[in-house]
Amino acid sequence: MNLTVALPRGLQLKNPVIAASGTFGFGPEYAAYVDLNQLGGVSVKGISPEPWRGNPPPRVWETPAGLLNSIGLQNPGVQVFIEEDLPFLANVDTRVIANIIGHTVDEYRQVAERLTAHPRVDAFEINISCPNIKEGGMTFGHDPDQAYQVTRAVREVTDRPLMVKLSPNVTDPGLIAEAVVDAGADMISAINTVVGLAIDLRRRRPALGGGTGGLSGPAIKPIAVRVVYDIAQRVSVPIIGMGGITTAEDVLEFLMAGASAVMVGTITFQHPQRMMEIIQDLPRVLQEYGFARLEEAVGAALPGHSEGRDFHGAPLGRA
Amino acid sequence: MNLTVALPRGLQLKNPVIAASGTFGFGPEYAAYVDLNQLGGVSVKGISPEPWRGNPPPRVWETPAGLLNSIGLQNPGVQVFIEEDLPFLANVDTRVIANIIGHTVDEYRQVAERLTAHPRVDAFEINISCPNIKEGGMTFGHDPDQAYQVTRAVREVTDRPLMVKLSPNVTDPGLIAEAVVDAGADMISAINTVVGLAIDLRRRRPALGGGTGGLSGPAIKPIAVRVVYDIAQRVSVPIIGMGGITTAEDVLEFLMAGASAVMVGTITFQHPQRMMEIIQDLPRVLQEYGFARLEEAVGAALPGHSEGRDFHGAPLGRA
Amino acid sequence: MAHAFDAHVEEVRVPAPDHVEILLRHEALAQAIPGQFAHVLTPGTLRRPISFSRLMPERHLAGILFRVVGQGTAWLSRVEPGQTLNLLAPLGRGFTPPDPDEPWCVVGGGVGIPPLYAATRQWGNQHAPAVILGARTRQDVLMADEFQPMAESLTITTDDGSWGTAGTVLGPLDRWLTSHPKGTLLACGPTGMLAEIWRRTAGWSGRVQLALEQRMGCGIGACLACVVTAEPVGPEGPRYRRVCTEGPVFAREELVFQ
Amino acid sequence: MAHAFDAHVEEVRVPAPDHVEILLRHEALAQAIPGQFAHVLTPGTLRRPISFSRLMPERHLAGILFRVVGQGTAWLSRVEPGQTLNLLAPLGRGFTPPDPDEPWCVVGGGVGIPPLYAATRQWGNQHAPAVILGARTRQDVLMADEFQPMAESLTITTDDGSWGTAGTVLGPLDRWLTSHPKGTLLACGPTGMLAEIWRRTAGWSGRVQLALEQRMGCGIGACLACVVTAEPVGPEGPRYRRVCTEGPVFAREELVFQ
Ligand SMILES: Cc1cc2nc3c(=O)[nH]c(=O)nc-3n(C[C@H](O)[C@H](O)[C@H](O)COP(=O)(O)OP(=O)(O)OC[C@H]3O[C@@H](n4cnc5c(N)ncnc54)[C@H](O)[C@@H]3O)c2cc1C
Ligand SMILES: Cc1cc2nc3c(=O)[nH]c(=O)nc-3n(C[C@H](O)[C@H](O)[C@H](O)COP(=O)(O)OP(=O)(O)OC[C@H]3O[C@@H](n4cnc5c(N)ncnc54)[C@H](O)[C@@H]3O)c2cc1C
Ligand SMILES: Cc1cc2nc3c(=O)[nH]c(=O)nc-3n(C[C@H](O)[C@H](O)[C@H](O)COP(=O)(O)O)c2cc1C
Ligand SMILES: Cc1cc2nc3c(=O)[nH]c(=O)nc-3n(C[C@H](O)[C@H](O)[C@H](O)COP(=O)(O)O)c2cc1C
Ligand code: FES
Ligand code: FES
Repeated sequence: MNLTVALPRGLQLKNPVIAASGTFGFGPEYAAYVDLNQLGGVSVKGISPEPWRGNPPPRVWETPAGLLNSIGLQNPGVQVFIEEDLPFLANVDTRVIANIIGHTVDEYRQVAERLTAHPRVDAFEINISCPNIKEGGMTFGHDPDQAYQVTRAVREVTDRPLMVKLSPNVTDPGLIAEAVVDAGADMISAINTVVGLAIDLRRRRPALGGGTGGLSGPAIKPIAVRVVYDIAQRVSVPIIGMGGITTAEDVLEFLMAGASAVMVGTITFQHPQRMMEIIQDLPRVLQEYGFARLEEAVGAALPGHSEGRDFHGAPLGRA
Repeated sequence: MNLTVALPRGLQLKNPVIAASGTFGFGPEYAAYVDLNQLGGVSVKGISPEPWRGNPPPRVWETPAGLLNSIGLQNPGVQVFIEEDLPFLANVDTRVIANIIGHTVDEYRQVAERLTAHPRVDAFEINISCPNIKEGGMTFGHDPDQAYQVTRAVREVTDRPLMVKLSPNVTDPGLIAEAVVDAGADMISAINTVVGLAIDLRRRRPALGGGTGGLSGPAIKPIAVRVVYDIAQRVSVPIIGMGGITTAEDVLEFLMAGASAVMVGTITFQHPQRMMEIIQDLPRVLQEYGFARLEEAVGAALPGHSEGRDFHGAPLGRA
Repeated sequence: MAHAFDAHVEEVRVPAPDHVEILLRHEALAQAIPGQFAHVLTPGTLRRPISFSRLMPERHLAGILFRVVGQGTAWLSRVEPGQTLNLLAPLGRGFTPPDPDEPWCVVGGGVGIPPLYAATRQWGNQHAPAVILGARTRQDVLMADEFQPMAESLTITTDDGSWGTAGTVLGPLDRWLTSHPKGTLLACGPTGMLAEIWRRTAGWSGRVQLALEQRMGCGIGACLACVVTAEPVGPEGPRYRRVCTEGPVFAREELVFQ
Repeated sequence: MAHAFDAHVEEVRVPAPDHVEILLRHEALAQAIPGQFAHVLTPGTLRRPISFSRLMPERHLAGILFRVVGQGTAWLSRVEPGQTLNLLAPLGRGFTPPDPDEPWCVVGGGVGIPPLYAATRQWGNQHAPAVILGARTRQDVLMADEFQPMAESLTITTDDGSWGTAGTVLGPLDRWLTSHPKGTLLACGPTGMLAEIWRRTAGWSGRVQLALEQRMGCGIGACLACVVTAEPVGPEGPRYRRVCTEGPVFAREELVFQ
């Protein structure tokens, strides 16, 4: 089965499975375990204009079917990325998505401007879950106006394919989706982590050095599917879905909810080879659920699409 | 160890473990499995002025470490509750919390007014996760003004202890907490379920008859603890914490985050007797983590409280 | 006080591919009635409801027979004799015994067959029922050998004709209804099959009992998860009734299929 | 390409109450160096990092020895010979071998002892180290018998004085440092102990290697979870370095404890 995915501005993926930002380093780290050439794409760790130090450890904490992290977007800055990481990626045949971060609108713009000069960057993903230091730490992604401004600023300096990654921690993610599409985003990726907190009972303190953390993993899958399903009905750009994917069936769930491709994060820590297994399983799973082509599955569970049929071809009704 | 909890307006609990609304019926259903007299309290299924029919089935769906439900607040209405359920509760020695719901401010007021006449109702819990039909279905709990109005309306007709149950599905739950405390709430309960969606791959449709559902169970515990920890720093009224509690250690986590008592929901479906086991375990667990009294644990992980000490009495520092 | 109790796994059988029957022992199981179910603890967040496939109250034994369809039943299929399973049981409203002076018929589809076997064992000794069993293919026809000696007649249908008549149970059932104007009909199987039986028995003057399935939470009537559409039909539509406590067995008159 | 691989469980021992040593076999383990670790698959969402307690490269064997502290190690303690464990291994930077012409000392606390035993087996044969082992109580002193024949001297301390000197490893260590102005010190144990050793060795002219712990995500350098504070110290404070790939073993000079 042909698994290629055609996205806006000529962004073509071999298959719909992309390594999620922050869980896959800059590419080389997992190269010993994963054949990067087999992946649909790699979204690298968030990149800022200057190095970011990140949060004090501990930075991860296990929760039921989930993981809390507070890495704090530690990264060596765009210059080091260009000098040390892009050259490695030059020899890899997959789509490279630069995930960009900043504390001000201008910082986002700077990173995008620097990286647009490099043809190896195939697309941009704006992470708007950063605190806006000018606005007293309020997160860009929590306010449609700020989300619009960041997207607009990046759009002005690049004609590369551009996606904006939504935070689920708002009353109405669809509102943010509409704002960033208005500002020129070609795609939406969703979701980033859900804000959570765990307490270290012995230390009587938040378990993570940064206090609150971002919840990822299977625990958040229903939240992620809900956000994708919701924004798919609010905007008409392609969606890259993610949150708790561990199997090809999970990928299909996101596709049916309206995603054109997916990103896979936390499960890689346990099973470095799982993304490759998912890619291998996907044709079988699509067929098992009655899809002859990948695109048929996209949005199949949205209102207006016909219901599934059972093994006997009869429509599956409700009791 | 004395486990009693003293809450505002003379609401005294035997212990901090209350059955969560919607997971424990109106009391008699679990009476064959649980000695209701041992519980700190029972929050009954949400009660509206007239019967509510609820959502089409299926109404529950399992997710990783979680449960999605879309019961749709089916209930027989306040009249039937008074006639058929309150008499049973009259013979039970635990605190009865009436969880009230409505589609308009006036409907909330009506239920509170009717039930205030009944001394067996020890306290009210306002569920503001209902759609406001006058405002086109927007949920009361998503807007500080509407949350204020509902709380105010109920406060005007009752001097019984009053808690408002917060939805986690907003950008800033602390804002809603402040509004309802301004409106006269004596306590906050948190959290209600997190909006999620699952897709039935075979039917190619949302798995639940109601489409989206509410996520509960261990999966949401980090989200719930975060909300409790956050609002504990924003308002000074007692908090009843809940979301994914399955053990006495989980109860302690909520207490340390700032809760004075807790509610236990989803785990009861698997283990009807778990609430009683938790109550039994709690003194041992409090002691194990160095608390001589229950109240010492309340808020112990909040900023300003001293850090825990290790087994040797030395403060536990960070690496 | 009732309990969630640990029942001993006495025996594990594989009556058909992908199907497992587990024989359980606990004194509380001696109270069970055909048509009732056990809410079985498995990993995950919910228990799994499974009907009794056979009851041997003197020995405190009860069987559950299930098809392996997902994680819960896959886990159950790996249980071994000597282990225990945690149950809430017996739950729900079982079948009402057939009138001994009238003919009766049991119609089962797929994993709807086992509870009817329990009913046939219980009430069929002196008074053999007509038995109609349907399944997708030959391999999925459950318990036919065990029904044989207790059945007044045994009719098998398979969707693909690999055993018995090709087609569904509805054809043989129509014939039985026509030739038996009175009597008792017990049916259990896929919801689509039960809805069709509900429609076809509209004018029949016997008593019809249908055993339904629905996704469950608590299993004991508290959460209102497991509802099906029932009489009376009001302006908003039918009312909802709980399979776990008001069913799984409903009289035809109580239900509404749309 | 490296793999997450299934290693065979050869042997499971209980060297002390609540402690388990598992001997694993896989050819990839022949490459391991003392101080390196395996990232072990357990139920849950993260693997568990555990250092090698002994290495037998000719036989493709490696041991891991852990204290049962939570769900992951509890699950591991129930593993049986004949099963497999899925590992990412060997990971991280191990110890640098001690200079054969200089004295060396290993200082271990609690579950920091096993990796030092692996080092002593590897390099202590011709060149016995001074061994200082500390634990809370007598029961928690690990591997003392096994160190005995390979140690130039063996000093044991327990917090409660139930075996050896009452107190911590720091007293005996101070004496060894004073009497050995040059040499190599390998230390592993609780972070508080390592921080104290880091401070006390400030003026010492030998080489100090400290094996650190930190909560880990990936274990292979990608997620930046497992950081500790290291040189250089900038205006914002020390920089963060990864235990999983830049450690677990760090030279004293690389680290900053605050
Ligand atoms: C009263 C009653 C009696 C039943 N008796 C039998 C029986 O005798 N033999 C048998 O094979 N099956 C029976 N079922 C169906 C059985 O409960 C499901 O097949 C089983 O729960 C599937 O679990 P799973 O984890 O393998 O599947 P999954 O699909 O992974 O389960 C996911 C969730 O959906 C629920 N679920 C899935 N299918 C059904 C279903 N058909 N009905 C209700 N809930 C479902 C599960 O309980 C679980 O909560 C009965 C159902 C009910 C309600
Ligand atoms: C490089 C390295 C080597 C180690 N070597 C050993 C060893 O040889 N023997 C031994 O007994 N222990 C060792 N540990 C500690 C060991 O990893 C933890 O005790 C173990 O992960 C606890 O898992 P759990 O599920 O039982 O505990 P839980 O507390 O339930 O674990 C919850 C989470 O916290 C993590 N965690 C808990 N304690 C630690 C810790 N001390 N360090 C890092 N992560 C932790 C777990 O990995 C898991 O992700 C080592 C740790 C590191 C980083
Ligand atoms: C350790 C860790 C670090 C992450 N760092 C980033 C990041 O730098 N930028 C970003 O956009 N998302 C980051 N994420 C979020 C993931 O890309 C993804 O949105 C989220 O984890 C949900 O997917 P998953 O459940 O498959 O992990 C991070 C997630 C984890 C677990
Ligand atoms: C099946 C079900 C029904 C619920 N019904 C209600 C309700 O009627 N009113 C309400 O305030 N909360 C309701 N809740 C939410 C619970 O009271 C609780 O806030 C939530 O489930 C989180 O706790 P838990 O994880 O322990 O279940 C319901 C939850 C479940 C699972
Ligand atoms: S399953 Fe809870 S009411 Fe039936
Ligand atoms: S654990 Fe991921 S970088 Fe070390």
